[in-house]
Amino acid sequence: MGRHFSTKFITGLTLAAALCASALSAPASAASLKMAWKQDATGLDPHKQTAFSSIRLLELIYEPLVRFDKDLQIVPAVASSWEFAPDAKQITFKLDPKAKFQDGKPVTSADVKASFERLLDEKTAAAARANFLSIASIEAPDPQAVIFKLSQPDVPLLTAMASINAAIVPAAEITAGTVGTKALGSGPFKLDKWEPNSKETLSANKDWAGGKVGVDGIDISVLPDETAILAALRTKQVDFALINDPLVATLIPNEKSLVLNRTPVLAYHVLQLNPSRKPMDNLAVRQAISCAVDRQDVLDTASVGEGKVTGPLTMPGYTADASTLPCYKKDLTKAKKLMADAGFGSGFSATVIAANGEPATAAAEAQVLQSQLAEIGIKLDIKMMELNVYVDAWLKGDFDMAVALNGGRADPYSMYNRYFTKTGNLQKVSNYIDDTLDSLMQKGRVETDPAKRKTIFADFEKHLVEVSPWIWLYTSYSYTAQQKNVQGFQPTPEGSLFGLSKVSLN
Amino acid sequence: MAFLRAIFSHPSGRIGGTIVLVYLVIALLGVFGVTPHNPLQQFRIDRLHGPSMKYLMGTDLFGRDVASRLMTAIGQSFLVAFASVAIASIFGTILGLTAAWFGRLWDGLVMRIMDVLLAFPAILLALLIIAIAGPGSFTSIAAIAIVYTPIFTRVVRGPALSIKGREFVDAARTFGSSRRYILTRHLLLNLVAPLTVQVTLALAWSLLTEAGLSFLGLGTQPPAASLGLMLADSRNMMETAPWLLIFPAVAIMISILGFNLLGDALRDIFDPKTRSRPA
Amino acid sequence: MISPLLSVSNLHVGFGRDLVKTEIVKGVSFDLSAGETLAIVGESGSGKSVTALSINRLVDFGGGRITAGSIMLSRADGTTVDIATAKEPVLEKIRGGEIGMIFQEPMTSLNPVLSIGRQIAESFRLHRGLTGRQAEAAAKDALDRVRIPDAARRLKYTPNQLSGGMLQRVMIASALACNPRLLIADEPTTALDVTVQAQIMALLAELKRETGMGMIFITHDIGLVAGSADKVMVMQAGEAVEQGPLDDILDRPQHAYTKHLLSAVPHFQSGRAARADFARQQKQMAALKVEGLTVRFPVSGSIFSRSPGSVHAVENIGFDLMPGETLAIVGESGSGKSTTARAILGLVKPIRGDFSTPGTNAATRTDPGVQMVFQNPYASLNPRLRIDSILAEPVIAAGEPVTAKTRERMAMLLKRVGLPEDSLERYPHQFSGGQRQRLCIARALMLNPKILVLDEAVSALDVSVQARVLELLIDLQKEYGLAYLFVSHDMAVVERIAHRIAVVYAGQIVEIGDAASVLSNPQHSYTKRLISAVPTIDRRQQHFEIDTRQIPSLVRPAGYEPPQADWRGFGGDHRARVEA
Amino acid sequence: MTYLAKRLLTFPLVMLGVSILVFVAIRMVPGDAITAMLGTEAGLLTPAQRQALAAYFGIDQPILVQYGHWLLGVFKGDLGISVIHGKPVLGIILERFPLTLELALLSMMIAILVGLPAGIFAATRTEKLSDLGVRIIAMIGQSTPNFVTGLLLIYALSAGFGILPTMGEFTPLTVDPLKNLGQMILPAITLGFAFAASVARISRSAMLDVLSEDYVRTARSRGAPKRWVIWRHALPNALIPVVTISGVEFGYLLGGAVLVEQIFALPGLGRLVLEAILQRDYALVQGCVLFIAFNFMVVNLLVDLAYVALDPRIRLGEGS
Repeated sequence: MGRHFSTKFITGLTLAAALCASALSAPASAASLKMAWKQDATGLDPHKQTAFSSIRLLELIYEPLVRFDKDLQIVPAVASSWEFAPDAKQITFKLDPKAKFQDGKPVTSADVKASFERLLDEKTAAAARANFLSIASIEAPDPQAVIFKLSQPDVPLLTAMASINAAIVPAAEITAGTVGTKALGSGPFKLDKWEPNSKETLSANKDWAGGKVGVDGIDISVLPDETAILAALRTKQVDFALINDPLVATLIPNEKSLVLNRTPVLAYHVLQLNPSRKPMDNLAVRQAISCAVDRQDVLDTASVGEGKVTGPLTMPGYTADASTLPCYKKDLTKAKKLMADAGFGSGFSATVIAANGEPATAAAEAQVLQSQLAEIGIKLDIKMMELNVYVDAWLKGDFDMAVALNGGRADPYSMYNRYFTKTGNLQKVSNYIDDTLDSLMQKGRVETDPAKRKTIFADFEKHLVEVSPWIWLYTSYSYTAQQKNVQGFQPTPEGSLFGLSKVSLN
Repeated sequence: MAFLRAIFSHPSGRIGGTIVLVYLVIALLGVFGVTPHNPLQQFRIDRLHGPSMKYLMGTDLFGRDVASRLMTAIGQSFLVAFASVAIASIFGTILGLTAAWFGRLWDGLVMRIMDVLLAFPAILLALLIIAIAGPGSFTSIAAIAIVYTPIFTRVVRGPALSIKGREFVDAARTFGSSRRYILTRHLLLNLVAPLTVQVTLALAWSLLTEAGLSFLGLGTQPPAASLGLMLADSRNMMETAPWLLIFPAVAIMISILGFNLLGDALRDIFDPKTRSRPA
Repeated sequence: MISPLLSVSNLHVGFGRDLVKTEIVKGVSFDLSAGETLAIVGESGSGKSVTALSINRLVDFGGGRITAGSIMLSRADGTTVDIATAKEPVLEKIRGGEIGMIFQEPMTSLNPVLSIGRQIAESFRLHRGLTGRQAEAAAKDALDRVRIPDAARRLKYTPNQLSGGMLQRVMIASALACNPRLLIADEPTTALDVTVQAQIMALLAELKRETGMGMIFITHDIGLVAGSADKVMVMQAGEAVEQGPLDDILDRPQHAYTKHLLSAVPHFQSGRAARADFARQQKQMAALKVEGLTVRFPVSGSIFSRSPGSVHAVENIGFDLMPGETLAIVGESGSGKSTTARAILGLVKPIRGDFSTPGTNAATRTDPGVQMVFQNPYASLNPRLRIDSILAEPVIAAGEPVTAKTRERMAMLLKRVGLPEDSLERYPHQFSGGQRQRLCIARALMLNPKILVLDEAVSALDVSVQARVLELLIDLQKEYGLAYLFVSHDMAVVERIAHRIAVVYAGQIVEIGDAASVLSNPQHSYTKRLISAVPTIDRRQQHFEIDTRQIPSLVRPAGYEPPQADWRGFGGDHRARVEA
Repeated sequence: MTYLAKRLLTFPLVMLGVSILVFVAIRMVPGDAITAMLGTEAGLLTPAQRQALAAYFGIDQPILVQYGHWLLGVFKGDLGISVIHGKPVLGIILERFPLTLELALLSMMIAILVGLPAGIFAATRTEKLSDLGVRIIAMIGQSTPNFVTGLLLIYALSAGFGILPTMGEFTPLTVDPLKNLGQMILPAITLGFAFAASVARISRSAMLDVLSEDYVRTARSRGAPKRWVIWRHALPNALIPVVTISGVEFGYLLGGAVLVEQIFALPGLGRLVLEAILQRDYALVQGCVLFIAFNFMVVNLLVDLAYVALDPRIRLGEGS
């Protein structure tokens, strides 16, 4: 028996190897944009993926109801128009009649309804569920109209809907349970092939409602480090690339044939403490850490100064002068005193986790923080992990401290409600909440007057920095590099690559 | 003494021996922290400083002194290499010796297990072990030790088998010498030469494997310095700060070269073919 | 005759960097005419092989240089060339074409990965320009010429498929392929059994007669050349101490060294030199009695077939050995003589048979009263142990403490076997082969044994060293009343030391008896053949019969039992097996 | 028992050992089997889903039964499903394998074409300057980790000559041979350098050993010129250890040159294993490791076959 199987197996193997070698993939068409990035997507379910690398890919394939433009203004996507009821407890969307999924079927209100019901279903474990808890019911009076009935006024809801985590997926795929395995969206590009950690092949969606896509497709190569990406750009193997490492990005302008796009982003580099673990449960300890950290030094060292020290609020219109925030000036005396008061005069040991290459500066940040915190007797052990392993630990809140790059939103509420509200779905990650934070968040959510909202969130920010569950460090830039012949790319503060839909090759 | 003289009168032994001695001194200094600067201290104003009188080999991204880090890295790499080779040689010797002596089932079992271990490329087996046990210096030591145990087993078993058939072992049996006496005084004592050669060469491989593992981020963890890690960190700065690449690269090369040269010399010294012998 | 075939004068050969310091050949001169055989006789280190290798300048490839002198060879075309200064292309023509050479070890002298046909054909390709079929046909003829049966088929064999004797014939075939005018034979039979040696010698003699070539025969055994040489040159330490016609050298040696070689060194004298210093007494207790000793080794089968049986290495051997007596077990390689010795020492497990010694220890199955000395003095001492540790080992093994008395005994024995007193602090590699064998004897005597088993104990030694070790053994035997079981293939040595002889053939004793009687009056056909093959000084210009018989295979099917043997007596205790 | 029969017999035995080792190793991963199979996705499972999955994967059964099932699957070419890729493991491996195979072949070509002649050349002029040169270069080649060679090569070429390594999307040989070779040449040289160094060293020493053999002297005594001796007598014998070293080295390369593939951004088998290990895609790790070990053993078997062809002593079963 064994012999029979093994012969068959071996024959199969040789045959397959031969086929493989002879019939490799067909050449990419000339007008495809060749692109490279380092960190590949970790999954295809738009409702679940939180990693930047996944979102960057899914933004090209799926569309939410609305999206942000480069100034963070909300513009139409699947929905062509929308309207809040005067009491802000109902919102009505008109869908774009031209909007079609990539299998040719139109995007209907039923798809929208099904998508949001999937999002709200606890079993889905959707990343952005907390942002949509005010949705009481969803109605689809006709194929082009959707009405969301809200349990209470919710102004940030619309910004939350602009996230790819609220993408519209076909109802049929939800029923079939194939959302995570088959990427079928209504976006400008269709995913033809995905070989994780190796490459993606995208082709232009001819029927895209947003207009004509400038290239025939995008061939994305995953290159294992950014030096390789730089080399690929220099030798013109690649037209367009995503750069994460500021060290590499600063080398791009030296090349005559390359263009660097540098956009400030909402995402923030942060040292997350885990206040559910000792001794980070001690406020004085957290504050001591906050005071001991020299944020500018972290920025200068890890990111060669590419960025800006920030507080929790990174979006235009809400940002405060960072220097006014408590402990934003390194104060070792105060930090040491706080440590002593908390009973940790001789320090303690803790482990900090960081992901390999996500962000590119993670390892460096961890090492700078390690050396800074050593000055007040905190001994940090650095544990570097592969991104998906890291995300797993991060989602479970299984860490003492974590170096992270968290995404920002145009609205403070949708940015932080998942972490710092009592019902936030990432409460497990932040492990910190108090009544002040929760009530300020609720107030901000229902407040419609922009000036008042600004005050509310200024208080929120101040309190958050005061209680220091996390140590906000800085915001950096998103970088893309391209050959001179790539035209029309529009970066956004979210770091989205959606602008690739308008790119053309000369 | 005569042994050392033999090494230093052999051309490649002289070079290899000198290199190894110099590295051993550096490694010891590195392990005990006798370095120009604190290898972990970040001199923030002097980040990415080129080689100078103050920082002989420049500083890295964090403003840490590369020379000092290199010294501790060599210490760290040598620690891993020596520990793993010590383990591998002890286990390999015991297994190879007993396999050769007892033969039959035990020999078959041991050698088949070694065949299984040898069916994996060294770095792959090491990676697999690290995947199971998680990265770190101790795992590196264990992984490298496991990878090289089969080699020692084979290196010991072959000569042990041939010594077992030599007439002085027959003679010992005719006297009724105990098994322990024969195994230690006759077999093991005569295996010292091939073992010494093998240990030297294994140290070279082990340094190489350790560097590879830490280059992949699976060996020594930051901020501790290790040669592979320093190289990995230098990648993004190859153009702006080439000294970060060149010094560790040359340091690895020369250390391995030293052990290889020494191993070659030892092989020549121990080789009966090159030794004059009345016949 | 106008000029000799070869004329060597004042040849000096040095090795390595300092050619003068390491001079191996120091001014050797000789002449050789066509059809003549010159024997160069000497012990190891005498420079005889280097002289031979200089004649076709192969010495260059071993790191040697001819520093002075000339080697004039008259070539087939009538010209004369000085090989000492000839250029490599000329030498390539001469080697194989005009000077053929055969070497000591036929097993290693043929390329293991090439068929013998190709290796013989090589000469034809190189010197006659033959290719393909022609070369192959020529190779077959060459094999026929050295009387290898079934030559066509054997051309495709690789060396490992042939026995040593056959390989030496192949070597001869290849050396003589292009009818060289001179053949250099460097100890061509040393690695072979005595009966095979006789065949090779016969073959060489016959071929020489056929072709009329000149021959230079290098050997350490002056007895061997008595049968074939015309002239003899004796070498010692790089110099030719004496040369002349065969009979002059053998009968009227002038130089002391030649005399020593002729008298002190064992030469076979057909039983005339046998010992007569021991006579068996009635009712004496045997020191060792062996009955029905049988050793078989299973032959491992392949996965596809069952084991084809076993090798009957020793079959039903029995003898007794009296205190003070030497019993020699003689036989050729593979006869089972060493296995017998090893079985008695417990190194191999007999499947059957009794042997009793006065003091066998049931617990360790070893008897401190029986000790062994092995063949290879370089392998039987652990190179990493000091002599005092080596000598202490039997004492430790016997469970006795190593005391000052033990050391006293070590010193005494070392002195007794003729080694310097400081030997105890030295290591084996600091001793010569003969000294090491003395060490082995001393070690064997540490426990004051009754019996010494000497397994080819002097075979690896140079002839003059051999003689001295034999003398020592005889002295020790007389002094301690030791019984010797002396295993050897060398009849000349056996004649010097044995009181009784047992001839072993294919695992069985075929003849046993008083040494003088067996050697002078052999009865069994094998014994006769063996003894007639032994070269001796007495038989000059002997004609050997060409005989291609092979030793029968000892592999027998499982369960096979040989038939009982019948014996016939020939006076005294001389008996031989009755042949079918 | 002949040598080859022995080797053929141990092959399945060792493969079985390898499969047990791999199977057991994966089960030694901290965490339960579901985590081992699903990796990080397991964190999001509900208990009911876990139970269902356990039944699905059969890990609610005794370990021997599990092993049996798995082994049966392996024989059918079913190495499981990769969690990261969402595809059958064997398919993913076979996608990556051509590159690794090509790289291994190219490096071996460089090694044989450079190393062997260099070794023979050095052996025929011992103690001369050219011999010393070959030995020094070979020694350096053998002492430089290939990732160091790669990094230095990239640095030296770009800093010294402004030549940049061609990285980017990998082009298979069948699509554009020139472009493919452009991408493969540097990694192949990097790997080939160390490989050639060991081939040169081993062929030199094997050649020296063989040249001092008695049968070489015999050939010379027949008047064979130097070239004849080297090519017809010495080389066939000296090739035996060279074939061993090349086979072993080639076998290792078939397992993917993890570090070099990483440095030169090549999506080969080595990087696949590394990623699978880092991302804890255990089905993929298991499949890759098994595949690589299988390849390695097959190459070893081929080396044995080559032995048999080269050396009649082995062919005729003298070794036992």
